[in-house]
Parts: sequence; C-alpha cells; structure tokens
Amino acid sequence: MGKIFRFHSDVDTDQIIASQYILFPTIDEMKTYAFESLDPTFASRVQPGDFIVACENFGCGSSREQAPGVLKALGVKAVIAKSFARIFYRNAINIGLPVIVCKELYDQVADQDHMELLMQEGLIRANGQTFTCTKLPDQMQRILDQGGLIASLNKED
Amino acid sequence: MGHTIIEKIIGRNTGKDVKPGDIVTVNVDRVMIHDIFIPFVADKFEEMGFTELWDPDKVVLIYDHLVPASQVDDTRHFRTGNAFVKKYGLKNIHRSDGICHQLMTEAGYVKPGHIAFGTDSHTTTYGCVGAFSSGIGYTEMASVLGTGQMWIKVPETIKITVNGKLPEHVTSKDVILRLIGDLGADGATYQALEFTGTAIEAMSVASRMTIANMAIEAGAKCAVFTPDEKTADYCGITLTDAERSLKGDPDAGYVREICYEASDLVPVMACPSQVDNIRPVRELVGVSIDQVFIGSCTNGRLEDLQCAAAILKGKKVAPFVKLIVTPASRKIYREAMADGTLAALSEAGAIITHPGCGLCCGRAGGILTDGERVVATNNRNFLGRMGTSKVEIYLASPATAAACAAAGKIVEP
Amino acid sequence: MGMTMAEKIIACAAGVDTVHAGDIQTVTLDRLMSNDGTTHLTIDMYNNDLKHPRIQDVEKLVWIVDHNMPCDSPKTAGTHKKMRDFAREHGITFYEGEGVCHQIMLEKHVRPGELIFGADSHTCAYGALGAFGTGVGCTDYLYAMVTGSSWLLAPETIRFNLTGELPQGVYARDLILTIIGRIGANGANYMAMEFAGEGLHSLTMSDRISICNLCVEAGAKTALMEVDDVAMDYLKTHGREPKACFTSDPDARFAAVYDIDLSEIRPVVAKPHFVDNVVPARECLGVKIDEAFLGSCNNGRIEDLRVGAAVIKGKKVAPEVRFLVVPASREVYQQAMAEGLLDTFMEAGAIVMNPNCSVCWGSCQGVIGEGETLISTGTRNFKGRSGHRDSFVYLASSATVTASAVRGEITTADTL
Amino acid sequence: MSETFSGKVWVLGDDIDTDIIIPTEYLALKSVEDMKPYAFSPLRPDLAGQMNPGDIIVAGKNFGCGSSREQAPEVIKALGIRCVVARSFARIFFRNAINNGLLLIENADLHDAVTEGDTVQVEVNRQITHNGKSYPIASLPANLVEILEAGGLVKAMRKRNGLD
Repeated sequence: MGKIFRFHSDVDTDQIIASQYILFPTIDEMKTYAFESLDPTFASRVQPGDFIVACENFGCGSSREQAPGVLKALGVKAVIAKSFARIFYRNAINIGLPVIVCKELYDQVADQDHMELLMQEGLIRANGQTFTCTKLPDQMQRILDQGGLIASLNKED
Repeated sequence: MGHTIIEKIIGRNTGKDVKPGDIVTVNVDRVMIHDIFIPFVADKFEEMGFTELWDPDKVVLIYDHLVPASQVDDTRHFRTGNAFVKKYGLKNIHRSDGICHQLMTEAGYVKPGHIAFGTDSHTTTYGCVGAFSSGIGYTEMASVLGTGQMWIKVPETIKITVNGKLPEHVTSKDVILRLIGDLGADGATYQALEFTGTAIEAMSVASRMTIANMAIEAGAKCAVFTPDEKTADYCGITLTDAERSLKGDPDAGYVREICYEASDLVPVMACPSQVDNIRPVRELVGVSIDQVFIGSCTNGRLEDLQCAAAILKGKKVAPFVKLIVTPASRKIYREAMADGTLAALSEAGAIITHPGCGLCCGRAGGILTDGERVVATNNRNFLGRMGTSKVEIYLASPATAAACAAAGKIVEP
Repeated sequence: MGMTMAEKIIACAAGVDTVHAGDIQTVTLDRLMSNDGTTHLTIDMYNNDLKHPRIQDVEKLVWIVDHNMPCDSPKTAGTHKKMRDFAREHGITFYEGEGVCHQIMLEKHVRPGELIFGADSHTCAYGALGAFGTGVGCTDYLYAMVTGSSWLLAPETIRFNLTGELPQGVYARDLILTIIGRIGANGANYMAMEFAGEGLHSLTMSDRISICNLCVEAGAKTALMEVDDVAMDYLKTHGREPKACFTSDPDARFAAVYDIDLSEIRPVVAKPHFVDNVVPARECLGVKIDEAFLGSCNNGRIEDLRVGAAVIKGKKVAPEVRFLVVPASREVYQQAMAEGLLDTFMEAGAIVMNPNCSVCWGSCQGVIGEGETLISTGTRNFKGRSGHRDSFVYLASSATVTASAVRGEITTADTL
Repeated sequence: MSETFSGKVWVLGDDIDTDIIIPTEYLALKSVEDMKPYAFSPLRPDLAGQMNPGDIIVAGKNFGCGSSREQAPEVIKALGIRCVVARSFARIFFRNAINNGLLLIENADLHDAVTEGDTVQVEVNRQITHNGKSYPIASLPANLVEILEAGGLVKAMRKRNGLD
C-alpha cells in the first residue's frame, strides 16, 4: 500500500521539475525540487512506495527525462493517469518507472488516500474498489520488465 | 608649496588650502548607485530619516549587474529602484544602457574637476576626465543622498610618469597591470595616483579609463589625469582655465614618484588569483585556455573591440574555446555595429552579449567551473570571481585576449 | 490503402514497404540532436550504465549548447564542460553559443525525408523541411546513439488543409496558436500533424518552422509539411539536397481532417498557464507587462525580427519594461545586424542578446520575478516556466509582443 | 572610547578580498542573515558555521580589498565578530566597517604571534594582550570615533535628523 498524491490535468514537465534545476549535475541533486511550483512540500512528504495519480495529459511539455527521473529517485512507485503526454510516457518506461493508464481511478480517490498496485494482474485497489488498468503495448512491457531501456540494451549486448 | 591634482580639486571644492591628511567635508557633484545596492541604499536612506534627496539631478541610478535578471529575486532590485525613482523624483536612470562606470562619463554626468562617489569600487574610473571619484558603501551613499556632503581624508599622491611611445600591441591595460604589479595590491592604499608623461598624453580618454578603473586594484582611493583637448572632445565641452590648470604643480608634494619608459613595457597578465601577480605574457605562452572574455568597465570600449577585431580578422576562435564579447554600453554596441567591428568579431566566432557587466561581476555571462581557465580583460581575478575557486583567471589586454582566443592558448598578441 | 507522409518516412527508415498507424517498427535514425538540457545525463549513463559503451555512427550526432548560454552558474558550467569534453574526445559535431538547437539543425543539418531524434520536445520543428523529427528523453537518445536505431509506434495523422493567405498583420504564430486552442493541449497526443494545401505555399520557411515547432504543444509526436519550391530554395541556399521527398497518398487514412482558411485567422494570445488557453488578442488588451521577449526557436528568425523592427522603428520601449530581442542563431544575428534591425532595436532601448534560448526556457538571463508578467514569442507559458512560480506568461506573435513592449501593456501592432 | 573585551581568534592571511568575504553570487540574497553561511566560502567553506559571537579575526595585510560591497563588513558583523585586527585594511572596507559600527584595529605584529584558537584581550584605543605580551594600538581619529560611538552612520544620521 502506498499513499496517493493527486494532481490535476495537464501537469507539465516544468511543474514536475523546473528549468533552473535540470542542469544540476545529477538527478539526486534535483529531486528535492520536484513539483516545487505546485506543492513545495511534495518532495519532503512523498515516501518510497507512494503513487502519483493524475487526470489527463500528465507530463506534457518538454522532453526532459529529469521529469520521470526525479519521481523515480524520490521512490514514486508508479504514476497512474487518465492519459499521458507521449514523451513523458516513453521516458518513464525507458527508466523503469511504471506509468499506467487508468480511466476510473482519478475520480474515485482523494489526495493522501491509500492504494495498492497489482502490476501482474493490471489491477489497482483503493477505497475498497478494484480498478482495471489499460495494458501496456508488448514492446513497452518488455522494456519495463527488463528494468528499463538501458538494462534491455545491456541484456542484448 | 604647490598642489597635486587631487589637492586642487578638493581645495576648490572646499575653498580651503588642503594638504594630505586633512580631514575635510566636500560638496558632492555627482553620485552613482547601481542595481545591486539600490535596495540597501533605499532602506538606509529611509532608516536615517531623510525625506528628500539633497539634489535629484545629481543622483544617477544605473541597472547593469543584473540586466537582464539571471535569478528570479534579482527583479526585486528593479522594482525597488523604480519605486525609489518615483518617490524621490530621480531623473537620471538607465535601465539597460550599459555599465555604470562607462555611462557616468559617456552620458556626461561627470566632468573635469567634479567630485563624485559611487556604490562600487571601480568608481575611480572617472579620474579619466580629471575628476576625483571614489567608491563608497551603501550606508555612506544613503547619507550623501540626504546631505550632499561627505567627509574625506585628503590623500597623498603617487605620481606616475610614462614617457615615450608604447610598442605595438602594448596597451594602457599593460601599463596599469605592470604598475599594480610593482605597487602591490595594497601599494597605494588611501592614496591618489596621478598620471602624466608623453605616453599618457598620447592615450585616448578610453585608454585612460582603463588605467583609472584599475587604480583601486592597488588599493588607491582615486586616479587622476589632467584634462586636455581629448578630454574636452570626449566630454563635449570647452575647457575652462580652471579645468586646464588641473595638473600637478612642479613643486607639489608627492609621496612617491614612479617613472616608466613606454618602450620598455611588454604585454603582461595578472595570473591567478591576485591582481598584482603580474608576469610577461611571453613567460606564459602555451598555457591552454577554455574561454576568453573581452568586456567590462575596464576594457569593453570601442577601441578595445576594434583592437580585438583587427587581431581576429581572417581568423577563427579556436575549436572548443569560447570568446565572449560584452560591449560596455549601448552606445558602444551601436558604434561597433556601425563600423563593422561586431560583424567582424561575430564572423570570427565571438559570442556577443548585450551590454552590461557580464562575466566580470560573476553572476552570468559565461561562468566557469573547476579546472577551467579564462583569459579576461576585466579588472579582477579573485578566487571564485567567475565561478568556482578552482577557475583560473588571467587578466590581460584586449589585444592579448583576442590573440589567445584565436590560438586556444596563451600567446603574445 | 495509401500511406501518410509520416508512415512513408517510417517505412523508409524501417526498410519496409508499408507501414500503417499503430505498427511498431524498428527504425534506423538519420540524425541525433542533443542539447545542454539533458546531455550531461546521457554522458553519465554512457559512462556508468552501459555494458559496451560505443557510438554506432558519430556522424549522426549533433550536440548543441544553447539553453544556458553564456553560462550563469558553476553547476551549469560543469554540465557544459562535460558535454564539450565528451564531444571533443569522440569527434561529435558540437556547437556552443551558435544559437538555438532547432534553428541550427534546420540551417545546417536537416534534410527532407530524414527520421531524426532530438533530446528536446520541439524537435518536431524539422517537419518544416519534410523531415520526421521527434523529441525523446536521454535514455532513448542514448539507446539510439549506441545502436543507431530505435523503436517507433507509427502515429495516426491529423491533416490540416490550408487555403487562402494570412491577412496583413497576422502571422503563422497566430495560426498555430489558434489551432492548438481549437484542438487542445493533448488534441494530437501521439499523432502527427500534417499541413498541406495551397495555403501552405504562401507561407515562408520561417512561418513553417513556427508552425511545426509548436505542434508538440498539442501533444503531437511530429509535424510534417510537404516539400515545395519554398523549402527547396531554403535547402539550396543552405547547401543541401533532400534525402527523399514524401507526400501523403490521396487515399491515405487520416484520424481527422481540418480545413483552415488562413484569411480568417486573427491575432491571438495564449494566456497563462496553458498554450491552449488561446483567446483573441483584443481580449487581453491593457494587461500590464514587465518584460517582453522576441526570440526562441519558435520566433527568433530574421522574418520575425523584421516584423518587430518595423513595429518599433522610431518608437521607444516603455520605460520600466525590459524588452529582450534574441536572434535564434548566429546566421540570423549577422543578417539582422547587416539589415540594421539590431540597431533599430538598440535605438529603441531593447536589450539585444546573443543567440540562445533565453527566457523561453526560464533558467538563464531574462527570468521574471514574483508577480511579474511576460509577453513572449517563446514556446510555452507554463506556470513558472520563465522564472518565479508566481509569474505570468502570455504567448503572442512578434508583432504583438513588440507592440506590447512599446506600450507597456498587451496591445496589437495595428493600434499602436 | 574605552572598552575591554577578549575573544577567540580566527587567523586569516593577506589580501582577504571582498569576493572571499562574501561572493557576488550571494549579494542579491534578501538579507545579510541569508548571506551569513556563505561568508569566506571560497577560502574556507566551513568557517562561517564555526564562528561564534565574540570571536575575533586576525588577518594579514590589505584586509577587505576589492569591491565596495558593504555586505562584507555587515556579514562579518552579523556573524558576531567583535573586531577585526589586521596589518592593514583596504580603504572602502575600512569606511564601510566603521559606518556599520564594526571595530577595526591595525596592528603589524599580532598576526605573526597568534595561532588560531588562541584568546586575545583587546583594550580599545590602547593595546591587545596575547600570551602575556602586549601589542599597542593607535587611537582612531575623532570623526570615526563619533560614528562608532553613535553605533554606525545610520544612527548618527538619525540623530542628525532628529529621530533618536
């Protein structure tokens, strides 16, 4: 079980990690600034195993991989949204951060509710309800299963 | 006994026959405040209980270090400055016209014989037109804004004579660097530097500015040059007899006299990380570099840019080396566009930034990191001035800097 | 069933005869652009995470330092140094301080028919030259750098048939903002946006780049335009030949088709904090501004500077407004200087900066403070994008931005 | 002006410039309190955190050379430093320190004698005592004493303007 941090539609990559931090040398040095403009306390409150639940078009904007990067570095277990912007989606899978499309969850949970993700079954349990997630394309599921794109490349090598 | 230039300026201002060591109160002709310090000046001014400026026409506010802002809080300085301007009826404000010290004489605020103070140590620059000018802190500035007066100790004067003709590619920057090396970083503390000699007379006002600008790096209170026809042209005035007489009397008392033969001088650099760590460029040849900066209130003028452009003509900046050129003012930028200088520099690969303090003030404009080396035409190579404390800064003339940019390493111009 | 332009480019890159939307293909990439936004992370992964670090073909790589240029902090300088040292060691084509990455790519590298990954979302700009450019993260970039290939889901295409001509005083930027306002910030998510029709031929290369560049703000994977005489002239001037010129087949399948009459487009503004929050410019008249920005990969070309200079000639920037004019590349800078445009801006009191991303990206000189308002020709108006998290960005055309700089509040050029 | 106090010594070298005392990048921070942790950071990043109110800085020649930034003496004062003893001071720094009520003392010999962590006793306008040896110090000019005694230039001006 993890806590839910709930966000609205069109959360862009500048909100996830602002430009002034993304040239910092490492993701670890940036991660404390995640969501700074929306919720400056987020980085200190989120715990490993927590979830982000958002409405539509999560991660729109730039291609900065620092966006899924800081979430993963903070221990966010998965991002569940009604829909994702495509570059963010692809980047998250590539670094092994599960991004899951679930149309119903957002409207049935509140911020700080708890939820459980059953990856294999493609199910989410929260507030006594069970939600079905949209299946990942095989190509992406394979990358995720291998722990990300670089891990899969190293496996091929 | 006769008087030095600075004694004459202070004497005329106070109506007294002054000698070094006297503590006198002067009436201030001009003051300059820049963007870094305006919030502090404004605070102190009100804290002191003043309700109006002693003379709004004599106050000049210049935004240059923070233009445009590189950190979100910087804009607070503009907002505070703009509010101060409105509240106290300031008329002389420059929000993006260039570096304060360039503008004070270029825009005609400081004239021969004036006494001027600024919230910046390089306020010594205005000595180039025969004014007494010096840097003060913001608290002191706040009190001057209220009273128009300031107490000073009349400084002793060191007379520096440079006679003869400077060799090709030896500039006024090499003269002042050599002098700072000889005097040491505190060799002229509390003292005035008075420059004279045929090589000084042959210099443009711009070249004299370079020298006056860096006087502070030897600890000097000020540096002065006798106003001449070049000064008059530059200031757009006809010299009065009084102005013309601002020269050291033959029987004036100097604390020290130093003479140079111009033909003996060579291109030099101030090596990391002291301004007085001066060595001839030829001893440093071959040291690899990462960046070159041509600009600042020391060496960002038209003649500096023209000199760099001439050296870079038909050449390119070395691969993986950056040449950053920052003209000192809007006027200089436009003149350098009009005469093709900027086009030539750009063609050679220079990155030409907007006028302002740029890299020299260490907030933007080409900051460096550990293990990088920069040749720069500005006035300070202090530890950490342009990035981390492991950045090596070599100060040089625009001629030397341009030659280094093309070579990708230290070379003689 | 016929194929769309996007499908044809992917088929060509995959070495297959047909591709249709929804197919996943392994494609060979023609070119790989990366800038200082993420390259330091790519290098760290290259050095630390790969079993067999290698570059498949170094000729494909173009690295560009443009975001924080010149550098404004030791940390950023460190990321630049890492990039510069790696490029030098491996012989990678490297630009530093030459301008905004997409502008440099279009001036010097992009060829019609190519499939290009760029580690920057606005890589879709390359569609203006009939190339399939798409933004990727640094992991995808690294994979492509090592293998020369990647996988790609062939996108559906939304087709925009353009007719007529833009009215006087209305610009390509007004057109693309209008389109984004209409279809929404995710209206083309995962899709290609293709622009065609006789109206296209009336648009300059600069217009086309503006349009394609901004398509990612509707979520698009790429943007594409047919290569016509205008595009061929541009290529020829810049000394390049096409790889291949593709057009969509008449029986290609489109997810949607919009017919747009250019003559009906009017000046618009995207209000804070979303690019699709588009309203007629007249609805924003009078909004007080602190800063105006004319530049970026979207609107920093010579055509844009000409528009701005014509608006401001003989006028002055409002006293307390900071007006930043930032040519998109060295080529643009030099031409603008030669044409006297930079002098016009300087005379008016603008701050003319060296070619770089400037305030569009919000982490170098030009950032705005708490409560401040910027009107910008940049790409995004997200909350906090250009400085303080409590600041406001309006997006508009170069004419509207320049006119607003003069008046100190949002205004259109025709009312100046 | 007569006053006696003693304090623990921090020893710094020659030519401690204002960029060392407080680097430019921190000058736009909102207050001197915010700048405090960065004092002396290019030279000794940990120093500011180790200094305690009442401590004394003993430095070589030309202390405070460089820019006119008044944050330099202010940040030293904010750290609680009781006074700075140096072989010599740069002039703008000197003025700024007095204007902010920070006591500066010139002495040519103490610097060679002390080791960091030692305690010295200061009798203002008279002498410094260290390990039983005394180091005479000069009196300040009257106009400076006036400012110092008022508690700095701001207070002196407030008095002039009839506020205090």
